[in-house]
Amino acid sequence: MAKEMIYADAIAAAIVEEMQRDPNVVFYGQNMALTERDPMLQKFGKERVRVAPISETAEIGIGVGAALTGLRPIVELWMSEFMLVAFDQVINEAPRLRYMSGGQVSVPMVLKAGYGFCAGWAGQHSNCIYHTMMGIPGLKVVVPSTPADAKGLMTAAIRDDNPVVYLHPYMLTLDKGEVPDGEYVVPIGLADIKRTGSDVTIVAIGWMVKKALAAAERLAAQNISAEVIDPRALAPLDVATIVNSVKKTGKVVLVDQAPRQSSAAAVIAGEIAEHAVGSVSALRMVTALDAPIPYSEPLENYVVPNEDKIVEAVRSVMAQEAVAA
Amino acid sequence: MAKEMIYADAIAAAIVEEMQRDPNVVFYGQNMALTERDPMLQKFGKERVRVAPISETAEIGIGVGAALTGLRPIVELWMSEFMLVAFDQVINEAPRLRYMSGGQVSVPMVLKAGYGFCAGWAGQHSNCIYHTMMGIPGLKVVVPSTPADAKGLMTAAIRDDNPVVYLHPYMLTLDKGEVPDGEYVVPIGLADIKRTGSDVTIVAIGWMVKKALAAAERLAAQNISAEVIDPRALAPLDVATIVNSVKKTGKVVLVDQAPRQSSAAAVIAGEIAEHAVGSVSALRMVTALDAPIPYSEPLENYVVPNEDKIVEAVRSVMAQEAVAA
Amino acid sequence: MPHKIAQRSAPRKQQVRRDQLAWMYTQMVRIREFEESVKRTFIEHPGVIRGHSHLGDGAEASIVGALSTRHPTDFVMPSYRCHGYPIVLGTPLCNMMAEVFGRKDGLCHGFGGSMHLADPARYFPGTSGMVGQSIAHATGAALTAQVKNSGQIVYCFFGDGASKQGAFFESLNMAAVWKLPIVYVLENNQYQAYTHFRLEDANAAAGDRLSKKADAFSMPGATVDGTDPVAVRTVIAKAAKRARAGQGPSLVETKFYRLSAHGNLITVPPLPTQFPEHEAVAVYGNRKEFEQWKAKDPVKGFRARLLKDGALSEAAARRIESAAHAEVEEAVEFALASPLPAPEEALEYVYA
Amino acid sequence: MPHKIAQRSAPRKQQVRRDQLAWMYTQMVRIREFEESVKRTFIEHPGVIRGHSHLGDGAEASIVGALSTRHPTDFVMPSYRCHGYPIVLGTPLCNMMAEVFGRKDGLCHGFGGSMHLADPARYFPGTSGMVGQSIAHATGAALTAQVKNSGQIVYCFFGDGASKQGAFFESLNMAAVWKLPIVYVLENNQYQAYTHFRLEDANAAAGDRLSKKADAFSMPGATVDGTDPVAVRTVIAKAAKRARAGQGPSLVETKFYRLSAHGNLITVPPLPTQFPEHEAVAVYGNRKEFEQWKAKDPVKGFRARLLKDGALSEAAARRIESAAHAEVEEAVEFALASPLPAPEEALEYVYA
Ligand SMILES: Cc1ncc(C[n+]2csc(CCOP(=O)(O)OP(=O)(O)O)c2C)c(N)n1
Ligand SMILES: Cc1ncc(C[n+]2csc(CCOP(=O)(O)OP(=O)(O)O)c2C)c(N)n1
Ligand SMILES: [Mg+2]
Ligand SMILES: [Mg+2]
Repeated sequence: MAKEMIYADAIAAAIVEEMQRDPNVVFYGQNMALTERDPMLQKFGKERVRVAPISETAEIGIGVGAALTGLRPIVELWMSEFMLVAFDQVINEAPRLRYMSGGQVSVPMVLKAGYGFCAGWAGQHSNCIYHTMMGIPGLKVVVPSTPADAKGLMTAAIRDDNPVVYLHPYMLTLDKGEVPDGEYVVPIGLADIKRTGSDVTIVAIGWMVKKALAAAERLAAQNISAEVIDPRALAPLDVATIVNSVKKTGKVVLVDQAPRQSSAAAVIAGEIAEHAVGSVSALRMVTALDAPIPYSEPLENYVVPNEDKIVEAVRSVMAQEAVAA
Repeated sequence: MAKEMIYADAIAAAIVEEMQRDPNVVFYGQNMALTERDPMLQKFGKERVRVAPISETAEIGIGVGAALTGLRPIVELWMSEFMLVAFDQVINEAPRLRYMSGGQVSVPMVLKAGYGFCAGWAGQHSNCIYHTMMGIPGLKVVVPSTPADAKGLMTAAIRDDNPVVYLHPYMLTLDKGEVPDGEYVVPIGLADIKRTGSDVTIVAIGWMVKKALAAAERLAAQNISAEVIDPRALAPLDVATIVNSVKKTGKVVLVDQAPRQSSAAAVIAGEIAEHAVGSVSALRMVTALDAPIPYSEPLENYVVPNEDKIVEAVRSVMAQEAVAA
Repeated sequence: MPHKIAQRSAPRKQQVRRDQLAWMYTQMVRIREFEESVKRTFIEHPGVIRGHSHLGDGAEASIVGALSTRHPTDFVMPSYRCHGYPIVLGTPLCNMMAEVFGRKDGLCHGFGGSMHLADPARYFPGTSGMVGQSIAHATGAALTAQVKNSGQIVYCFFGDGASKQGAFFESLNMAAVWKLPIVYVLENNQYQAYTHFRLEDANAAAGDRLSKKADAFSMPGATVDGTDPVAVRTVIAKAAKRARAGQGPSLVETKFYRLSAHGNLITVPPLPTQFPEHEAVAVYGNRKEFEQWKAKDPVKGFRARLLKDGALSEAAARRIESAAHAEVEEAVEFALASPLPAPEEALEYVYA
Repeated sequence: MPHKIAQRSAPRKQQVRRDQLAWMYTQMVRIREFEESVKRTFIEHPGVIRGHSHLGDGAEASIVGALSTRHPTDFVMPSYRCHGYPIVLGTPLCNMMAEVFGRKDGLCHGFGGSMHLADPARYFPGTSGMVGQSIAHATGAALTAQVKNSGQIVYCFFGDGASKQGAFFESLNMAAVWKLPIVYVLENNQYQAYTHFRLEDANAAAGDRLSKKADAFSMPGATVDGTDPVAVRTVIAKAAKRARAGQGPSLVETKFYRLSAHGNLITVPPLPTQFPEHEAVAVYGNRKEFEQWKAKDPVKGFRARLLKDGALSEAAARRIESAAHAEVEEAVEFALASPLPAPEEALEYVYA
């Protein structure tokens, strides 16, 4: 059984359920739980649900220390860029402490943040910084693109004994989708084939999954059958699912909201190059253009990838000759 | 004319020459210029050469503000990980302010840091974090691998009107090499073919260039002719030089001291996949294994790439069949 | 006669010349008019302003009082809540409004928007949207002034919330050690977005003033009524004098009240957005607090005082107000008429 | 009889029981022996210790005085200069030394080394090599104690240099607002690597004590002679009591002198490394400063006082010293005999 849920509500539901399940889960961040009427505060009390000052280094660092000593903190960071003032905690503390201790400790923690808010917030608030957190041994990164994944990955993230960066695309906040009833866990590290197809493999992340699916719909009308894969986790990355699809189709389009060389798409393209170079006849990346995000709408629209650009890229790879089998 | 110089001295020479040339260049950082006997202090005075507290956010942020208003600061950060506590300043302030102002201001600044010190410093001090700074529009990143490049790229970095992250591999600190006399500028964004070859293209970065050249020497004895390319700048990345070589050889080995999915190698592999997929029959990445850097020597040696692994990777790509022309 | 008495009972106030008082009132009104116009735009021209806009209504006395001590080449470096400052510096309102509307004739050609105004020619080099980070930038501008021995000082404005960010502490320590010419103005508008400052500040939680943080840097710290531009001017003048004399930085807390909500509602496009009720009401249900502070509106308060002190006539006040109103109306018209930038321009200005 | 007089003239000192004084001296000696042995290893067994090692000689009174107030399950969270603390907690020296030597029997199986000792079973969850960051971690441990209502408190140790890092300020503010059970011990050993603290600290530059930073959080702040373990104990006891009572954090500056250089020389392998001369001499040419503080050696000073006060006999002192010496010698032997980890083990422990 499943019910329709809003993306944001699906995240919240997972947090509530896990906090009910495990008293060690605590939840804090800026501008939350401000009055006694706050529903989370009412449910879980002021020890477990807190408002924090604008102190990301302390907020995340406190999360690390709390996780080291027996809690499972969820830190609400709002926009992913706000992590940057505390980035040592994210990539050089949380994921290293277990290893440096020779396995004696662990850091079960969730860093929750939205990203990629293309809504006129200009150069510093609209970015995709996930590439900075990929490939950091010890750190997991998830980017759910549907309400169901949002719930299932949040549940998995809270239960994971490692630090998990949970990034939700702000542009999907109000999207609706079916979410399975009751406990629902999506394993971290498993890509999802959001649409099967045979002519071309489209790998897309977060908000771009929605755009890729819309593009695939348009392409289907043109008799091009696109397979759309959502990695869901950027770390660990499910290279096998992607490579298998690529070997089947021989054509690849990678869609990423980040600028080209700071995209997950580039890393995925690299994996494809190593694992399937002989099977691929054409590969294209559809990413943001190489500029910060500008404020004004026509500028912003120009920089960010969209459905048209995806359709165009697919058509261009289809135009290339297939690899001789 | 050229003379032999130590890598570290080549950097210092560039800084001294540029400070002599331009009174707007200032230089500060932790644990430097501590007494009146300090030679830089004696040369340039206590206004332009300063010691800073352990406050990277302020150190870099002050650099940004000083650059905005007419100075050209060089911030000595020592180890590149120390930037992480101030990472917003590095990737979300310095490279964005010009764009957000609609081109009214610029941020000419050099962030100097060593990296990848594989000498038993364990999990937090030995990393390669350059992937986090690649592909950030507005930001340049250079990684010189020889004393000549060290000098020429430092000169270029100081003269550049954009923020430049200057990363020097600590393991090369005492290496010697010929450095052209007098003013010497290496343009930022131009790869260098450190050795020409016809059978395989090896792209290597920083300390790995040295290892790749040694591997190429060994391979030559086995009749394999390896071309070794050093991108020198990771942003902007000279994709054309790499792709041209790859189209010639059809075989690629990418060597990077960082873990696979947080490496520049992965991004370069992605570019090759898009631009030359039809010309490449085999591509391998030789990177650090997916673990933080451990303390103990055998562990550290195991994780980090070395000459043997490069030779082995080259032999494995050579074993793969060539693409039908 | 009454003039003399006033002089004796409140000597400080009378040090401000009449024309300066009028100038101060003019600037305060111009800021207020601008901000109210921005706020109205969300209703009158929905969709024209995107992203997140932060208004300075309530901050007028702090901004103008502080900047009334400024010398012509001193730097001014505020946060993303930045409309008020360039208004005082003489930046044309039409280009400011055009920037807020994302137009080609905007100060930043539509690249920055409300949060990122910049007018470097008027010593306002730009802002950061990341809380607290511009405190370090401002400190860097002070380094420039010191190294170049230019005689400039820096006015650095930031919020109560920002004073909980590492950048604040690190910058003030460095400025003190290096004796940089800078005045740190902690604009305590009592809220960090939705959070009342008592909930997040250890000084406040203990009933202390926020300027006590200056002790951590052995730096002068003062708190002043931020609804009174003359009081602000007096305290800032001292700090500015100290900075100009090469004696280093000071921290001044100007305490006032933000009169609008933190910013317009955060919505996912194409959902419309506009300014919600103030957090005191919307979040805390505390209408009383809001009304009490509204009664202390710095613009109205200053007007009443100037009239009472005879420093300004009712007619002069009206002239100032209608001129400001007309200026802002004109700015809106200009901005609405200005074209949007062409898409391809997005690739300009990435590198210098 | 002399006992009674002493009690009256210095009542606090006599609150410490004789056996506790002996325990304190023992721990101080064990720390000193361990650190001297680590230092000698660079000469006696070159290449065995890699990377960067930081010694606690000079800090013994601060460490032991503070931890003498600890209850058995309280957390201890120092920086990378971390050898002294687990010694007091009872961590076997042989596993500690094996870790410093990178061996399989090391506390962390050779994964962490000198900078990253960890013994979570003894409430020492590990350290960070990034200056100041562990202050936030320690604060998080205090959050755990508070949420679990476990009665634990946290002893958080960090350097004078670290108190210039944003993490310090942000953490102390949050701890104060949340009233977390933690004692912040600012170990002012007067140097941040090569830099004398006067060159980088605004309080120090103004001739103030560093504990004045506590004002920024309306938190108790005290400075104590960090060469006197009993004085440290007294001040920390008060802070610990406050933390246990749920009244929140305190900041205590223990002022002493690092007796060795910051760390062993930084060299590119395979160049050998060992401890250089102290920075006072090597960098500043100030041998006098160094000698003056050497004369205030906390271990020697405490010994002399205990003997003078009759709290310890010469024979008992010698017994303590030779036991510590033997224990450390044994640790070295153990560590040298312990195998290096197998290369492939490097892929363990990455994920939990
Ligand atoms: C590093 C960082 N964290 C969080 C935010 C989100 N944020 C934007 S404005 C704001 C409130 C700032 O409050 P204050 O400093 O008091 O300034 P005010 O808005 O009241 O002028 C917050 C939390 C941000 N922009 N940057
Ligand atoms: C964020 C960061 N910046 C710089 C360094 C380099 N560093 C290591 S130890 C040290 C000195 C720290 O001094 P202090 O806090 O006084 O502690 P002490 O070493 O004296 O115990 C510095 C600058 C670092 N490890 N981390
Ligand atoms: Mg505020
Ligand atoms: Mg120190």
